[in-house]
Amino acid sequence: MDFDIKRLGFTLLGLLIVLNWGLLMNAFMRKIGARVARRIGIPWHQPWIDLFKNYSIRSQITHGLMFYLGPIFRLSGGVGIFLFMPMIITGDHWLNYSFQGDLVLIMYFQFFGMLGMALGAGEGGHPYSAIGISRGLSQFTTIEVPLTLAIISLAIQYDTLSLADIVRAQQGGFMHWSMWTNPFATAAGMLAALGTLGHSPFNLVMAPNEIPIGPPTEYHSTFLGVLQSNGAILHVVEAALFMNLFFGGATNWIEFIVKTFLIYFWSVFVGMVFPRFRIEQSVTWFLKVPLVLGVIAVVMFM
Amino acid sequence: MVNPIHIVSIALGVAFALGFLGKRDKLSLGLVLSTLAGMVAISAGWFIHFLNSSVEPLQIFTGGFKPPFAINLQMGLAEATFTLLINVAGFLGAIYLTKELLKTGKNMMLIFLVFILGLNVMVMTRDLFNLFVFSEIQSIALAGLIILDPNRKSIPSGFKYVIATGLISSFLLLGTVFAYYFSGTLNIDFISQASLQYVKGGAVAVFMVILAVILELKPFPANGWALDVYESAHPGIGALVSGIAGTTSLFVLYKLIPVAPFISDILITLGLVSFVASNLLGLSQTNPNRLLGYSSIGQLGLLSATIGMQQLLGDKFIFIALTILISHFFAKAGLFWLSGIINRDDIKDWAMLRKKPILLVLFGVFIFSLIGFPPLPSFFGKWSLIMELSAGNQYMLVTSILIGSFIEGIYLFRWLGYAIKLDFSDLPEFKLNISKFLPTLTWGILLIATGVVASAEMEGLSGLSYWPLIFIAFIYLIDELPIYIKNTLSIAGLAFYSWLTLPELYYTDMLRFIFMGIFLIGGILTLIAGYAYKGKRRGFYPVALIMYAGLAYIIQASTTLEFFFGWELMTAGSYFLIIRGKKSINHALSYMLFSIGGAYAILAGFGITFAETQSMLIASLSQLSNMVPLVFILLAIGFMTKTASLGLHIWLPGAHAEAESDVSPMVSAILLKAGVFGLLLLMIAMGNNPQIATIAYYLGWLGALTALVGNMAAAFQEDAKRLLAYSSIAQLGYILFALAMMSHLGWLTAMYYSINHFLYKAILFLTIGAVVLKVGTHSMYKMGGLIKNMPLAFIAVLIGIIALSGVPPLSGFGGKWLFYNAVIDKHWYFQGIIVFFSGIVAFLYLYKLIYSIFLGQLKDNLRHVTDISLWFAIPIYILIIGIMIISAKPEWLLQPLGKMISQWYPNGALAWNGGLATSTYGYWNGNGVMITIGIMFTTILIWLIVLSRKAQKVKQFNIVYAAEAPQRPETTHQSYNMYAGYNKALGWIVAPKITEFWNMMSDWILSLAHFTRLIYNGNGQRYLIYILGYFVIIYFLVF
Amino acid sequence: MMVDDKNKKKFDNPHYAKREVIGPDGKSFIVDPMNDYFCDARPKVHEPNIIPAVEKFLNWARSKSLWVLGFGTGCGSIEIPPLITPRFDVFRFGIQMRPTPRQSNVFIISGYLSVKTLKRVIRSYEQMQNPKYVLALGSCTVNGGMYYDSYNTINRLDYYLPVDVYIAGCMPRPEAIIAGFNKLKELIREGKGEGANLYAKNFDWYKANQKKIIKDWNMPDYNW
Amino acid sequence: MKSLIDKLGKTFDIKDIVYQRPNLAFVTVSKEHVLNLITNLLDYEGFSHFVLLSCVDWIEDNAFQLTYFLNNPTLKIDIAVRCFIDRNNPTMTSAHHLWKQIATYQRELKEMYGIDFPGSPGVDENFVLEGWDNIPPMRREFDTKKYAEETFFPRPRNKTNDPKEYMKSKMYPND
Amino acid sequence: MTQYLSVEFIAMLTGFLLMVIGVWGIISQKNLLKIVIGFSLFDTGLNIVIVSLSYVKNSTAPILDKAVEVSDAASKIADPVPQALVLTSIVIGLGVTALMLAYVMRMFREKKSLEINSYNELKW
Repeated sequence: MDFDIKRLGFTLLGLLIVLNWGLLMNAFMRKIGARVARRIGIPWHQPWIDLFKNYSIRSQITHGLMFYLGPIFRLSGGVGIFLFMPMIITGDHWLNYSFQGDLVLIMYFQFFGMLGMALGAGEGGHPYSAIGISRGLSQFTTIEVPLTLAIISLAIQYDTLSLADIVRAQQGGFMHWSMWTNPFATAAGMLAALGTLGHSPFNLVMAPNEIPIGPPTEYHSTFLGVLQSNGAILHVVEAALFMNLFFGGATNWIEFIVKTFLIYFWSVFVGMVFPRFRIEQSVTWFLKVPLVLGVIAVVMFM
Repeated sequence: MVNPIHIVSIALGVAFALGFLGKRDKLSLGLVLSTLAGMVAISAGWFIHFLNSSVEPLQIFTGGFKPPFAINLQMGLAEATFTLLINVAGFLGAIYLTKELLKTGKNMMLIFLVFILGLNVMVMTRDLFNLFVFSEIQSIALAGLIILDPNRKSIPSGFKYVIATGLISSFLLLGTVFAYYFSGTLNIDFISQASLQYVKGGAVAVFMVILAVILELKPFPANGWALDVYESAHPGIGALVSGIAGTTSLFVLYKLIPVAPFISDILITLGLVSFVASNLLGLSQTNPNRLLGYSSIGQLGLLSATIGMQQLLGDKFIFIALTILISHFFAKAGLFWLSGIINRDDIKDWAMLRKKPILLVLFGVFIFSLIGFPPLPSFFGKWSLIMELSAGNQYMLVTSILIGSFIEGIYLFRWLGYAIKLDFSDLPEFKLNISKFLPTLTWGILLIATGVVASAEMEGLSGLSYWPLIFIAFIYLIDELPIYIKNTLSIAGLAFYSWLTLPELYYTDMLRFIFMGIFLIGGILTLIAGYAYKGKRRGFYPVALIMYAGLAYIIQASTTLEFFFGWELMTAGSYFLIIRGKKSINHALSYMLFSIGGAYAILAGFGITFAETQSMLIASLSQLSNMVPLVFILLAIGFMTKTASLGLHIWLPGAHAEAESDVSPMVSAILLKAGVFGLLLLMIAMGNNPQIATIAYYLGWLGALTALVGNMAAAFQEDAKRLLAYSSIAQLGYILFALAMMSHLGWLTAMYYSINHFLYKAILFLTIGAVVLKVGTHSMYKMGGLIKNMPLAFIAVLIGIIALSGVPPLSGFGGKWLFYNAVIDKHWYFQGIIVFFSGIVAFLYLYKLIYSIFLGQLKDNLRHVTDISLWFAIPIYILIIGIMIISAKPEWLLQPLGKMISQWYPNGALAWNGGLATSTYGYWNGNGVMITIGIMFTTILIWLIVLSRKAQKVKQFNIVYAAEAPQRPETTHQSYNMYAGYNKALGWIVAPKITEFWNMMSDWILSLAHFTRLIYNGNGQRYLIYILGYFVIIYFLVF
Repeated sequence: MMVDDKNKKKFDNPHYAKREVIGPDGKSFIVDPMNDYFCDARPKVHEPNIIPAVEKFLNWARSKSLWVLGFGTGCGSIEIPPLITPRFDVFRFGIQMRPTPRQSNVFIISGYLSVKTLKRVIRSYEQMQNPKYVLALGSCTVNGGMYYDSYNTINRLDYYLPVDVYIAGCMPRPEAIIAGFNKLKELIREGKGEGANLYAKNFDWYKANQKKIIKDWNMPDYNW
Repeated sequence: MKSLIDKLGKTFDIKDIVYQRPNLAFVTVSKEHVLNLITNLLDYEGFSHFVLLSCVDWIEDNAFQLTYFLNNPTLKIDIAVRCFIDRNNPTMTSAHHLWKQIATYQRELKEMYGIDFPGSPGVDENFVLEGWDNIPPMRREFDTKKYAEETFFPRPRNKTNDPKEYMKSKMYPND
Repeated sequence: MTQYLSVEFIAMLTGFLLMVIGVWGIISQKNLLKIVIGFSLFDTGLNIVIVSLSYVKNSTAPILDKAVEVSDAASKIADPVPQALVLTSIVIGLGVTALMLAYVMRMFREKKSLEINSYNELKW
């Protein structure tokens, strides 16, 4: 692998943009939530302040090595997905390191962070962490079913598993997007997105009221800061994944921001309306309508 | 050469002389023994004589006339063989009965001598009436011998015996007389020349004769009298009845077949009915002698059926009949003798054998001989039998023989399991009498020796070297030495064999190289862990090496016989490995039953192949044109019993979970690959056939469902090893799925998975096994928080689960990537979805595994546990290095694999550009991903260390616990029933329907057995009615 | 009536008593939960950042991001939920509720504290990370309020925990609480919100006061 | 109600009958007969619901008064059985075999008044107080103010005002 | 018709009749001794059948002396072989019967019962 300083520079810049956009997007979403509840809500810069605050906490405790490594795995997972995902399709600058692996790599790299985080939280020894993780893993198994169906449908449609190629195939106008050319896959994928982005009704993992915020119960200060940074990046990157798959990707940062915002807003919007599912409800939910949509999507292109 | 008539004369002379000896019992016994020895010598002399030269049989004319005017005896190779068998058995039987004979005095010795004499004459005579006379003499003598051990039971059973045989011989006499009436002669040869079956009335006469002989063979259901004798008589007598009297009757039957050739067809039916039904009845027996009686009757049924098949089997008839007969002869007598040594009324008490381990070994040899495992003679006999029958398209016969053998396997292995596993501390000590032990031992040795001789007779077995088996025998002989010597020798043996075979295979056959590598290198690595054990570990190394030898034979086999030989050897070895586990008696039994069933399916498949191609080469599978789907299904089922595909998987979890710590990886990571190898061979050979595509399609579905159910079930386990066992089932489901795709990428995936599964499952099983050794429990919820005590084990498990789950950057991801590409390439989307879904379900159990054991709360009693043994850590870390290499440089593995698979599937290969693999759909750079992730991970790690380097290290109860503190680690560790919600949602998928199905099957069979055996109500009269009824029914069936 | 020995209650938690257990290798050993299961290190004083400008910036961030531990200790906790309703909406000021003390900075002692609750309060306070602030609500925390003569309710909170802001009233209305938060923010920005360091500095004094009334002290001296 | 009391009066020595409401009566029996009476009420009169067990400290009479409050859910009537026990030797027979939940009341009384109920499950365990090592706090000889002043670091008061005087001076300074 | 009235036919018929009676006795009688008697009858019947087979009308005993010349022996004498056989058969039948009676004796000594139904402990 040739070392390419220019690519590294652009990638880091992209990471910075994504991080800040993620924080801002989080603020927007919470603001929207507040407005729905007829509150004013947080100031738009609150996420940055929280991040600074958390990094500025003076004391930390650690439960052991894996506890320490957990957030690192988590952030590596988030950043890794970013690295292997093309952000802006035009030109070569914002494709990051997507030439090293395709869609399958991204799909499975999601687990890197989850697994590391689960291990770290597990070493914390808190029963709530384990409960949260068991719920998260349970839910994730079925979320992946419609998502995989949608992806396979796209792979058949575009005859490739390369994300960049999928995006390129959608260029050339609004009507070329998978959303129009493959509406069932889009529907299945976007329903799966509800689960992936982890808002209500699929937020049983964190469930602040019954198992105080689930896996990260024991995480605080800098560890929490790392997790927050990851959350910001991951939300954008996952929205970008759906954008690339179904909504024609992005040709510039403005388009990127608008599209990721709307995709993320979709999950927030649903979350505002629906209460939280119980675990067996959320597990089986993905095996109902989204599964059928995914099957139709695959059958259409078989 | 001594005239064979002197066998009769000296026996008679001594018998009369005994009367003059008065009370001198010891002298009498000496005389009897030397007489028997003399008889042995005479028959042995003739045996050697006939063996060396193809001379005409000797005819002896008593009274100087030729037949039909006088009785004539014949001494040919067959007669010499049988008299030799009879006399040797008689001699050893007398030695065995020394004590009893001395106690009862010289009258009994006289009777014993007369009994042997009668049998000898029955073999030699060519005169029908003479046959009747000596069979009566023999029965009367036997009736006397039955009360050698006079107890309340033996007397009534003797009475039943006398009236039943009396009735039967009356038929014989009647038939004889009428045969004489119609043919004017009593000589068998003349009668057969007279073709009485075409004479009205003559047919009835010979029918009566032949049926009387058949009835002497105790066919089901007219055999209640014989069973009682088996049960009640002294086992030494039982051995004679079952071993030599039965053998003699068989020979007589063989001799008389020309007289009534029309009986052959019905004889096959009668024999097989007897075979299947007796074995079925054996299922519900607990008395060892009666059980052996049922088994005897079954074997006699099989043998008489074989005699009936004389025409079908052609040249092979003698070989087949003789090998099966000899197996029966030695094994049954040996088992009866063992029963006499133990002298217990319940087969569960046979655990007593373990007090004298050599007896257990003999027991095992006898049992394996009855079932037909290599290298014992009946293996070759059954193989040839099936081959020849298939060649004659006698599939019904093949099926019923296999079913009967399978049922026989059920109770024999149940019995063996009892002997090996049940607690024997309550059972009394017993003294091993040399006079009882010597005959048994001789029989065991002779059995193995005849097996070796038989193997030399087989065609298609030339490729196998016996050196590994000799090496194993040597390891067995030094079983008393400490463990490190045996372990080192075993490793050296495997290493030597690897050195011998692997380099050569690398250049000639990549496929075999890879599997040989998995088997042998894997064997070496798992054996290294054996150094961690203390003491002698008796019996472990021979059986482990037998398994490895079997695996190596499978790889090296070029003919189906060699393959099957290796397959059965491996099954036997792994059975003993599995049964060594603590609670594995039932699991080992179910493993064995599935294995036997699978092996018989394979046997049938090979048989059909042989029938068409007349070739034993494995390659001949590809030349098959008829019945391809049937052969494919049979063989696939056989192999899938080893890969534990859904439906055939129920033996696996228990067997793997209860096995010893270093045995689990052997049977999971290594043994299961034998099934994969078999499937690969099968598909390579038959894959081109268009009829296979449909079957492969269903196999694909089966693989996908296996993966789903296996993973789902693993998520709900509380036992760490059981969890891994279910995981193995699922992983083998992936492999089956990938194989069934029958495309380049599919097979690449399968091969990649096979190697990877070997690596990580060996790591996981070894590590968990080592942890289990340290913490003393399998239950995960009883562990927890061990990361601080066992960092080495934790890292190993971490690497193992990352590799298994398919998370980049470790090697498992390669498998997933290949899978996606293969599935899309093959258009198997929905099966693919199930496989991916199950792949994600795998996260559930993987997390549960690592969390419940290493994370969470450390328990009180495990606070001072230390890290896993170094001897386990060494192979584990070698395997980890392997995983790391494959992860960083996947092209080193995938490129040669791709090249190999291109032989069969040239289309759809991956394109390589350095480390970047490109398929039709996607691309993947394992090397680059590894570096990228490594750099990123390190950067973030450094950043966090800079930020929180001063973090306070706290202990396990320093957690936020709703303003309280935890009270006990046990109540704080969230592990038991971890996925309760998931179970509620999707647990129905893993409801144990399949286990229920098999349980229902076994219940049915057992109740059928119980129901059928009610016909033996103990009333002697009823048994006579059965005899008459049998006679009448067969009469109407024949005429 | 004096308490005789027979009636004297055992204060030790039986789960934390030393016990003999048998390991898997058959050797028995003693487990002392208080030492083996809990970290007993003393709290450290964490000095502010040596660069004043940085510390000023960080204090500003801290004051703008006050995460409140959701732990209602007394009747005053009923006044806290209104804070997050549309009417008062403290999110505007960077104040939000956190369910775990690990991630919280502000501990609102909402009203009277029984001795029994005080023990839990101390544990939760010590599990919070430095810097941390205490907001004492209602007259009960000032001088015991209407429970000044109760045998089971403390009078002054500042003997047990370093209090940053007292908010008087029985109970104070949400507006008063917001005012208290504003005061707290001022203090933090001025660099005076060093309660955690104060607690670490005067650890022995606080501990002595706490132990004086908590008779069954069955936890380590500092709950990490 | 009255008929019931009369009926009971034939068997038990009932004193001080108070008809509080049409469906509530207080009766007093001697310490020894309490258990017999409430067993009778439970077994024959249908008072299946145990409501509460409370105690009053009559320090002047040197006695504790225990009240067993029972309810008959079918007739919807209540009866409260009282008894006096010696304050110097406060021991009472446990009734946990009749209703399990009585054990909890008895534990409370043990903690708050020091009344012992031998054999009652968990009677010696903490009920509300943790680590209380003084005399039981609900006994009237326990001076709670003194205890609080000694224990809880009372904040020194700057100035005390009598509310009546203070308000008067504030609102009607001229009077 | 005449053939059915011949001696050998009547002998054979008698023999078979005795055999049938014997078998009936063996399978229907519950008394051990009666079973043995049944067997004995069966045996006797069998022997009569054998003898009847060798009967040749108007022939002499198979003894080669002055009365029968060697040359026409085949046509003059009865078949000697079944006679030899029947002797052996009788001896053997006697032996078997004796053995049975010995067994019956021991069984009776054991249980004081001659009922065959009381000797069915061994079953299944």
